[in-house]
Amino acid sequence: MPEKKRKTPKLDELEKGAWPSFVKEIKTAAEKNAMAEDLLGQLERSYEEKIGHWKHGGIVGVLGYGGGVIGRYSDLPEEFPNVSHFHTMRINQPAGWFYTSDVLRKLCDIWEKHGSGLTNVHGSTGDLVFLGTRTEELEPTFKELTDLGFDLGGSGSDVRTPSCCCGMARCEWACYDTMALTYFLTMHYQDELHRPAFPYKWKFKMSGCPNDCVAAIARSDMSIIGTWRDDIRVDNAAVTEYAKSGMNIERDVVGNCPAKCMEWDGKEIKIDNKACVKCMHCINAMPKALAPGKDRGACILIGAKAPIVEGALLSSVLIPFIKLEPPYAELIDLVDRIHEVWSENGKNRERVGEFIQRVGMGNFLEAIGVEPIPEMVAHPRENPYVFYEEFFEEESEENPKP
Amino acid sequence: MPEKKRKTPKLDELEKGAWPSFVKEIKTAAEKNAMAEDLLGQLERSYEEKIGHWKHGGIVGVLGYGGGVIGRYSDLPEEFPNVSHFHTMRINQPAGWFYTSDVLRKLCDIWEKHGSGLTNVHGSTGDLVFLGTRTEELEPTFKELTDLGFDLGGSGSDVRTPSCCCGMARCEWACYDTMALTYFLTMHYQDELHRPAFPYKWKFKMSGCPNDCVAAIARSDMSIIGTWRDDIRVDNAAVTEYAKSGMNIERDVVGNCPAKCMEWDGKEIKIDNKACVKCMHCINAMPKALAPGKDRGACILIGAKAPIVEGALLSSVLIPFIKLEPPYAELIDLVDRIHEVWSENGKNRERVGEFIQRVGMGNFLEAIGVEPIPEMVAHPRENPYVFYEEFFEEESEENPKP
Amino acid sequence: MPEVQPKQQRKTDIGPPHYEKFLPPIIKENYGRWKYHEILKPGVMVTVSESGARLYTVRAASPRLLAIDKIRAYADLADKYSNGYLRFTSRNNVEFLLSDESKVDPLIAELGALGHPVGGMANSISSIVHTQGWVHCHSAATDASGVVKSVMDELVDYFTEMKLPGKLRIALACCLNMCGAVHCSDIAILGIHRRPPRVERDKLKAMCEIPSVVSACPTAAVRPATIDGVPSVEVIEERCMFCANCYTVCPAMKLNDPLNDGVSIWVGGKVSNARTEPMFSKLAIPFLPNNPPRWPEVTEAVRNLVEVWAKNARKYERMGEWINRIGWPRFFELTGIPFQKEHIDDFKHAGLTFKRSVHLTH
Amino acid sequence: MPEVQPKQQRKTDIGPPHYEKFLPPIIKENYGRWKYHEILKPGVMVTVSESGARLYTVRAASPRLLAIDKIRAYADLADKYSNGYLRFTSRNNVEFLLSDESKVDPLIAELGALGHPVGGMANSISSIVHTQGWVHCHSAATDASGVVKSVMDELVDYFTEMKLPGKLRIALACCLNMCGAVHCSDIAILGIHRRPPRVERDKLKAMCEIPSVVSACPTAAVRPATIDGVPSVEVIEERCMFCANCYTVCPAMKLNDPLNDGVSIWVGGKVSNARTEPMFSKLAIPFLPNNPPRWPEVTEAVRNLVEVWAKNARKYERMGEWINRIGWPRFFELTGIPFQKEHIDDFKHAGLTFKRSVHLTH
Ligand code: SRM
Ligand code: SRM
Ligand code: SRM
Ligand code: SRM
Ligand code: SF4
Ligand code: SF4
Ligand code: SF4
Ligand code: SF4
Ligand code: SF4
Ligand code: SF4
Ligand code: SF4
Ligand code: SF4
Repeated sequence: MPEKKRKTPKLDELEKGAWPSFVKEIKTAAEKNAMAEDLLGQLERSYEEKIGHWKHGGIVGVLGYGGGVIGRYSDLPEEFPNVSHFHTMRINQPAGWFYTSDVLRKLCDIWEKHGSGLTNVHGSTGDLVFLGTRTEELEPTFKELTDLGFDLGGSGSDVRTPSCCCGMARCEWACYDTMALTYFLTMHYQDELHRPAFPYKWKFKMSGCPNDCVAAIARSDMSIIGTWRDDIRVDNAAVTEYAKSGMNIERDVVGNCPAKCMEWDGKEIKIDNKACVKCMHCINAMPKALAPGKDRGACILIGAKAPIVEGALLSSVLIPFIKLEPPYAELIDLVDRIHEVWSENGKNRERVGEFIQRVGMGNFLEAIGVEPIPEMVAHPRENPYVFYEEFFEEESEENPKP
Repeated sequence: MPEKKRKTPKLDELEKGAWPSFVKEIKTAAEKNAMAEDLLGQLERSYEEKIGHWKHGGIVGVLGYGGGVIGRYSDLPEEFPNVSHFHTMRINQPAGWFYTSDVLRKLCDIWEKHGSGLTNVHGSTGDLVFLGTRTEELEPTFKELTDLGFDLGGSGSDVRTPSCCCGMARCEWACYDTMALTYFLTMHYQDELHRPAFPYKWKFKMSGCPNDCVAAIARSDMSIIGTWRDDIRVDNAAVTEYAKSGMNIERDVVGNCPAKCMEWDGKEIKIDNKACVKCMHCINAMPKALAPGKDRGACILIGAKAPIVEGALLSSVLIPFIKLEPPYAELIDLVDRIHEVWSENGKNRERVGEFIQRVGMGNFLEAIGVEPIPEMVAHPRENPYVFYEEFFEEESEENPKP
Repeated sequence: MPEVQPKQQRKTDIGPPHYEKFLPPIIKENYGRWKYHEILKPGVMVTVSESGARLYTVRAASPRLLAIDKIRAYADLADKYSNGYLRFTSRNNVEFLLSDESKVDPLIAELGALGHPVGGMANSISSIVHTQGWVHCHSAATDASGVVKSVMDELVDYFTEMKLPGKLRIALACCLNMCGAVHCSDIAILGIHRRPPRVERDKLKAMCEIPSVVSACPTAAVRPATIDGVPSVEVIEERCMFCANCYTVCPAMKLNDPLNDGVSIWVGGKVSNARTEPMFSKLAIPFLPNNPPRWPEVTEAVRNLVEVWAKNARKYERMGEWINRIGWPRFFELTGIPFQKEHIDDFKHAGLTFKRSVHLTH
Repeated sequence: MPEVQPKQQRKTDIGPPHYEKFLPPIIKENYGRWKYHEILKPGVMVTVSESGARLYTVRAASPRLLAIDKIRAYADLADKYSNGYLRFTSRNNVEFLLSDESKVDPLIAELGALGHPVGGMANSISSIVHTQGWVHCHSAATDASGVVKSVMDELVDYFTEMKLPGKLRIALACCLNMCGAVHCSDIAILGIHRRPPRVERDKLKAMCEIPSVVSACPTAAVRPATIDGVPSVEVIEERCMFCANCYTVCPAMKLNDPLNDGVSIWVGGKVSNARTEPMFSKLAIPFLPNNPPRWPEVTEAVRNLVEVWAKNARKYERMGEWINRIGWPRFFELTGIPFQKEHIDDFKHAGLTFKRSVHLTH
């Protein structure tokens, strides 16, 4: 515990204001923890100099695992010796980020003992992040975590910690059980999660409906988004209630339907469900009156990633509709085929979305044994540069067309 | 004149049917012309063998010109000696493709004497195409053409023959005088048209309004498309006439307005002209009732081309609105700056649209001295890969920001 | 730059004649003063001036490839009906410019007798913009005029009547150079090669520069190779996407091939800004065989596309607008065209063409 | 593959605990049987089951970077108000899961006292998804937590009230790696470098493989060079677009630079499929300086964007939907942001982002 208080005039400014202050959090921790105290000092220095003071992380981790820990070292170790090591541990969160007070306290106790006492709840991928500790603390922390029933999440070229929206636990729109699937995938891919063996990272994200509350389509290599096939369920009495309470149904609901497939005559909503593109808008607007159909499942999309280095990608449709129930055999089979093809042919640091673009979606589909269908494209190709290998084979002189 | 008639069973099939037959045309010519007769023979052969029988053209032309003639030689010269040479001459059409019977007859007489008697009226670029003659006929044909007041059009890496819609000559929607501008540009760039000195071809196309009846936006390096800045002129009495005669104005006119800026109450059309994107639809639908405003001019777009080899391009906005009246000084000045920058920096066989993509629109604008404005883009960049040269200069250590 | 200076008395760089010479008086008088137009019947339009003057246009089909005798026949008709004035359109139809309404019908009759149906205006199919094909080009993967004739024989009623939801523009290009600028057409017919270039070594040696052949290839399928001790090139066939750019710069890289050349069909492009922005055409049918003289597979495919569109599109809806409304899955369903690997883009912007949302019908 | 086999008794690969352990009884009982929800007031929602059961959710702001003491305080509140059950959201807010409506207001009061405002639901601004910044990452071109705190202090009323046209999602990433996945946000704050890497030669020699550094660069700005007889690399500075990919593979290619690092602002992205398809964010402001501790230029820029949107957008219209309706020229006009060269794309798909029609307002 540090003797005299460090001066942090810049950071002190960030204790002011109505939004909860991370500086207060660090200061609270710093009262009892030297790592947190040195973090405060180094951060103040960054604020003065407008530059970070961390070095590239080396490879650190727990025995037998290739991921789950991000190594981090200060580039001012003399001045801030307590953050000379400042590794983070990624702890695989429970699906849906549900906790009890009890388990949270136990997690805190572990981190009080072995780390900085600082956390991220949660990291962008979904892990519970323990922020900052020394290499020698990793193994003891891991031991206590596993004793409590927790394990590390992903990092490096592995399956990253899957995450999902709260789905059926708290949402009426969940078209499949996101938390069950997340738990299942996490357990099924434990080896792939802990031992990086892919060309690059692989992220799964599960959203229960097209609102996509975990932003799966933007940031997961496989995005599993709930949807339905049958008709939207309409309670016209409830629709009328919304109208009475002042909602402009014509302008704000019907007028915003992307499929232009709704009609409202002041009494009844009529939906041409064949044309409906399942966007959720009308349901979002009137949750008491409308609901997704009963024939529910999910759309599987592939390939999202951040921009480095060929530009960002959104996931695109691979399987327009699939029923998702245990034992999820069809899904696992699909994922395994993709992993195999990508692992064998992907270049180092090539995400699956980039891989698909390099080899061509058509070839990729062929390799994983999925039929091309028009649902996979916004529109067919505009350029005439087609690789017609097969045609050429078929019609060689030896075997000319009649 | 050939002695005995050649057998052309395949081509004969194409004399049947209600659409005018090009085979009949060739046969008519073949009655008096040996080149046409051999063309028929070679073409029948192509129909039998499913392959063309022309060789790559060599460089042929008239004295002092680098373009205007496409050299062509048969690869079966023994069998079809009269098409052993079969060059085409591109004759610069009068703007708008207007002719008198008199001048057409004189053109025919020239071609009867010096060529195959076959033509294309017109070629895709817009030239009157004389189809097929021998090298030694080029110069005499050219002499007779110039005596008649005609000249050759473009080919190779030059300004190609400009072309335009009939504009003010026959269309109420022309927002500038397309034919006058086409004539002006053709005359102004005679040297550039006849003596290829650019990295690649350069096409001008002029349409009088956003209907773009010469497909300028799809196939010219500079596309000049008429438009207006003030309010659409509305004759509500005439609108009511259209309504009475059965037009569904709400659904078919208002409902199709891309800017959603029209209202129709059964008596009056109201247009929010600030929001109107000048698409022409409402005017097209009711030509007797609506008309473009009176403050007319054109939008200048740049860079369209066919797909070889980086994919097709549509022209994009360079100058959203310009008044186009003689002496067109502002336009010529702009074109000259573009030609200069492209000629100096373009690669061989690089169209200006490809050039812009290679060097970046921002750099291109800087080089030609045009300010970037948001009208030039469908949307700003989505990727974070910005070349911040200037910023970097500005803030070097020697001259830090305060 | 000209290598030899033209002789003193030789006329050059005179440009085309001024268009005013060829404008009928009614146009000169009302130039820029037209008020509105009306399509009176198929192929006949009146344009009315602020002055009250009325100009009648009669538009007739043309095969574009014309013998001088036919041009003379047009000239005769012009003399008889339109004071010697006529013009051609941006789609190569011929237009007679009449001041006298009573001459319209007799002209139509004579044009009919000559084999040139009148039509192509308003909501109809106009002539097919097309290119040279086997008639004149060394690059052609199919014929142009023959395919056009076959297709238009099938569609001629749509030319002479105005019964379609909107305009339908068809274009044909006989190779990927796309001289017909088919890339923005409601329906495009595009000649394609499907066999990598076979290198003619002697020709190559004689006529081509190896570095420029190599650099012409966008996929780096062509590379320098020494064959039997002579510098030449070789083609990595799996990399070739048949663009023929190597052939354009070097005649020894021939792609033309009777067994593999054929035609692809594209849909949904447009040029006008009416309602929607201009759009590129998209691949509908990757390959149909060259089957001269009448290309039955092609005419049938085009007829089917026209009919399905005509039946399902709303008023004013061009092919591409209609497809955007119903979605591509439904387009393939309605037309019965099988969706294949080839439809999925794998070129530069491929990722942007994938379906990046769950906006789907099920 | 693990290099050393874990000891027999060491537990590995056990995965996370099963979520069921942490679900309150009301959720277990009504799992998958929820019927509808209603937002009762800012940050408070009731979810009603087919069984009639009512689950009250209270959502409070979190800075995400939490000391264990704060987590313990949350635990205490959960014990007091929600039987020990709580969760965190995909935007890092904390949610207490109550069965008893009467406990809602006392909980809100205690959270307020603790400095954690309740809100972020429905048409409000929720917490800013963000990353590590100078707190933990070696790549950061700006801090994360400090910018977020400064911006949210400015916008907190939009969190605690529901007065916006629609949801507004802000995200921050401290470098182009975009761990915050900011590329699809209504407003994105993105740390950027603007100075090419300066090669630290000794480090390079010690820590990096030259070929992998060279191949990491997407613009070929890095090339092998022998300097003072030692193999190294050099950077062609004009080619660098500051992606830091070279730095990711080699610590000797440092881009961090106090004078040139800063922040760019992006707008109009979205993730949900509601109404419109998901969209990428687009560049609004190419550069704002790093001005700690409060980044006034950034907070001001974000505030302006929020206010202009709030004032002009229609109901349900997200930032990008609003801009698509009014057009980018009007967006720049209304926000007063100057349009510059940097806004125009010059990367791979640049041509597709140009305005390829004359659909313009004048
Ligand atoms: C901790 C975390 C940010 C946070 O504060 O929440 C994080 C931190 C880092 N990310 Fe990330 N990423 C984190 C979520 C993401 C996400 C969001 C997501 O997963 O939903 C993305 C965008 C989605 C994606 O994967 O494309 C993301 C895209 C990247 C990238 C770019 C990858 C790409 O293919 O474009 C890199 C660069 C790399 O992999 O070399 C990267 C690299 C890094 C590294 C390891 C830095 C590096 O270059 O080695 C960062 C370590 C920081 C540190 O010192 O703590 N991080 N990273 C997130 C993980 C926490 C967790 O496990 O829950
Ligand atoms: C005659 C004509 C087709 C026709 O039947 O109408 C034609 C014919 C040829 N074009 Fe074309 N192009 C013709 C209009 C076009 C157009 C349309 C236009 O100009 O509006 C285009 C698309 C627009 C464009 O320019 O992008 C066009 C795009 C090409 C290209 C691809 C250029 C590109 O940058 O993508 C080539 C290839 C080349 O330049 O090497 C090409 C090359 C050729 C060559 C010279 C073949 C070659 O590779 O050397 C053809 C000679 C055929 C012959 O033997 O007669 N032709 N060419 C058209 C000119 C007639 C005229 O002068 O009126
Ligand atoms: C004569 C011609 C211009 C010329 O100088 O040669 C012309 C003339 C007229 N066009 Fe056009 N257009 C002509 C080619 C075009 C083209 C170019 C093309 O087809 O390659 C286009 C763009 C087509 C595209 O988008 O792909 C074109 C798109 C239009 C449109 C927009 C149609 C739409 O809904 O997209 C109109 C408006 C309308 O028809 O309501 C239009 C309207 C007109 C009007 C009504 C204008 C007027 O007031 O005189 C003219 C007669 C209409 C008709 O034919 O139905 N014209 N028009 C061209 C006749 C070609 C032909 O023989 O068929
Ligand atoms: C709790 C949470 C899921 C979770 O498991 O953690 C959640 C929960 C709900 N979301 Fe969400 N969404 C959550 C993140 C998201 C995200 C992801 C994100 O922000 O990164 C999105 C995509 C945002 C985007 O498009 O960029 C998201 C897009 C929606 C939408 C679509 C909004 C739109 O108009 O685009 C709805 C529908 C609505 O609000 O009407 C929605 C609706 C809902 C409902 C009403 C669903 C329900 O019936 O329970 C939930 C409460 C609504 C609310 O907060 O207003 N949720 N929601 C997430 C809360 C984050 C937070 O703390 O603020
Ligand atoms: S994604 Fe759908 S199912 Fe999941 S929480 Fe959001 S609205 Fe509910
Ligand atoms: S879900 Fe979307 S597309 Fe379907 S009816 Fe509702 S608003 Fe329309
Ligand atoms: S482009 Fe416009 S002005 Fe020209 S002919 Fe067509 S409709 Fe008339
Ligand atoms: S011109 Fe087009 S955008 Fe303008 S009001 Fe008419 S239909 Fe609408
Ligand atoms: S499209 Fe190709 S084959 Fe046809 S004329 Fe043009 S270059 Fe020749
Ligand atoms: S045809 Fe095109 S892709 Fe094939 S080898 Fe030639 S240049 Fe290369
Ligand atoms: S965005 Fe960049 S700087 Fe920020 S945590 Fe991720 S890798 Fe580090
Ligand atoms: S920052 Fe990116 S562009 Fe610049 S040198 Fe490094 S890898 Fe190349």
